[in-house]
Amino acid sequence: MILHTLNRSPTESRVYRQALAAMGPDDRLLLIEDGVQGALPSLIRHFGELDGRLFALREDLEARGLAGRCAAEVLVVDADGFVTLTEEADKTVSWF
Amino acid sequence: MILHTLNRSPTESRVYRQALAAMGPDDRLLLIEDGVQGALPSLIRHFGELDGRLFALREDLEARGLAGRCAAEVLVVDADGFVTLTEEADKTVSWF
Amino acid sequence: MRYALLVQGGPYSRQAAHSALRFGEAAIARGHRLETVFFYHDGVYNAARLAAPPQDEPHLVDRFRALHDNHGTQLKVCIAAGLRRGLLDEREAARHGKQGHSLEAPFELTGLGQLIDAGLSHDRLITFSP
Amino acid sequence: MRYALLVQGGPYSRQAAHSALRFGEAAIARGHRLETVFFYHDGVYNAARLAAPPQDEPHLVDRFRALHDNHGTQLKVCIAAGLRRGLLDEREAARHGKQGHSLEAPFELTGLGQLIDAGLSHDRLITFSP
Amino acid sequence: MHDESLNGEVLVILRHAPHGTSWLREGLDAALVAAAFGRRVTLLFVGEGVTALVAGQAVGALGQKGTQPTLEMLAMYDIDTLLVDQQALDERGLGVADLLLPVTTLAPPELAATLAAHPLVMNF
Amino acid sequence: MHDESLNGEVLVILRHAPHGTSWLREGLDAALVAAAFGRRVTLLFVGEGVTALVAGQAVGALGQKGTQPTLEMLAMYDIDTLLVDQQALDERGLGVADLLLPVTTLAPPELAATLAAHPLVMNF
Repeated sequence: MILHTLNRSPTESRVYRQALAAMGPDDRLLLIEDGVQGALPSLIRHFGELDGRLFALREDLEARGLAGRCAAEVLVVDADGFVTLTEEADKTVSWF
Repeated sequence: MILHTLNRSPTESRVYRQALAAMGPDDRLLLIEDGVQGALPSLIRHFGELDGRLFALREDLEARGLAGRCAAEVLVVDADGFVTLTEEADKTVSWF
Repeated sequence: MRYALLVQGGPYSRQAAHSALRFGEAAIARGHRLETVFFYHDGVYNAARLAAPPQDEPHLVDRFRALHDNHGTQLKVCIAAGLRRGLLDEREAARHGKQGHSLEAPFELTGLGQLIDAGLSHDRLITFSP
Repeated sequence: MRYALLVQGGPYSRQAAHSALRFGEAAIARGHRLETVFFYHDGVYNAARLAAPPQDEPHLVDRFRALHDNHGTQLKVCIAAGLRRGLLDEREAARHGKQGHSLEAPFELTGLGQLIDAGLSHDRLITFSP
Repeated sequence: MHDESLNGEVLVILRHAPHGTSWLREGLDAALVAAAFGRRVTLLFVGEGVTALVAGQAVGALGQKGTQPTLEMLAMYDIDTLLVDQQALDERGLGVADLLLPVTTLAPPELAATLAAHPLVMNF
Repeated sequence: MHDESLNGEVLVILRHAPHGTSWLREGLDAALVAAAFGRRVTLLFVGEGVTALVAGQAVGALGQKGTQPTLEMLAMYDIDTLLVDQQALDERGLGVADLLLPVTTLAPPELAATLAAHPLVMNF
């Protein structure tokens, strides 16, 4: 299982498509930095069927005033949780 | 009349939509750097109805091996032509 | 016409500085006066005096310097953007209690007001971004 | 576990270095060993010794230095990426006939092979890009 | 169609989110300096730039203060023409009630008119 | 489905065009160094990265040599597994006949398998 990180919003960059295309059926995706915009209910559709495998970083949501605006299906983790995700994954790939 | 420059490919970045939305009916768009990818026949549709107002920089096409692959409706200019375009426009706005 | 260029991309990482030099040289060749190149955002890295690119690559610092020496182009680096990124001339280094300096003439640290001024007083301002 | 971080974004312009520091500090807090931070692409700018950010902003160079001083983290800067961008230690400056230096210990210039080695020999390599 | 009161000397277009890059901060710095030099400045928020105005922002990863304090200083600099691309709000499910400051929303055809109406346009 | 011969130790993903940024060059440098250290290296070209392989490239704005000469050196370093995302070619109207070097094209499901098959994945 691979952890993928994404730091761009789907409204600005199409790199999210590359990340999704490279993901295996058990892989996880963590939205960080400007990528947390993708967790908004109006943008979450870009990530298709990642139920239970789509995460967003709490600190980056909070810095942007988006912590209370996240779609319900996104799993919110803090920096400690980010480290845990990297422990659980065989490797981590960064999409930017 | 404003000259707009764009240095991103429409396959990678959605900034081309911002540039198009900000263009007036006489404004011109010049594709430079990685933006010249947009001059490929398969990608030109992203620029809609800019007939006679869509330019691409020859030196950047040549450096990428794309000079002979450009769509017919794109007006190819060299660095001297780029300067001429800035002379003719009231101002130049860079989209990146 | 009187031209100013705004360079916002760092050297080597992005084409912006290359594009700006090519444009500036073409503008001069067409008889324009390239009065100012202003460096902002990562563009300030173009002023790094210690840059040592491989021999077979263009040396951007030397190319900008040639614009100044041959055509009187002023090379202005935003001081706030430069300090954050470690670009200090001797005076600023002393003011911050640091030994050495990373930027030298003909590049000069200047306020952002000079960019606004260049944008409004020159005939054209052309921006090259990363 | 033994962690390595790869930082590819410059300070201030992009969040990458901030994110890497936050992650590294969280990994250490969870009991991991942060053995290496490797700087590549614009990430090499994080090693600029003259960086002088405003007092009310985090000083990234100091934060990286603290990782080295308190946790033994090695701070490795790609030499090829650094030279192009003006990041030279005293030895490289002398070799290139330049006065002064822009990078100093605990940051060290090193070959790209060390990144491949870190990627294969550490338990985890986490990348932070611009 | 285009409101003449929207004309100014300097238009600063802000297209980036807070925290992720320095574009927003450096664009705002340019706007503040232009205003401090006595220029009439208009801000135009498009694309991801509209998220700069979302209320409830906090400090960044390492305690960076972000851009919210700067936005709150705009009135002090007499920068009170804040234009926002309506489509950018819609795309993100945001409304003017979610924003920190009072703004004027623009429909797409007004964007080009705004660029044309300012002698100096700086795009960040 | 996944060809075992595609397994290697280091996978370098190249996603950027030549000239516009240094990502392609710096990614190739990482691949060459890994190969010089005796590692089995696979290159995977996705998105705009496929344009790195287009034949007929030239020097850049100021005489930069570009990445074509580096690509021509790959065989010398025993880097001969060049994978290309078929969709990225299609999107740009390119075919394998337009490319400088012989490549293996991958359909979407094979991308994930390729990442899984390499212990070290570096994304440029």
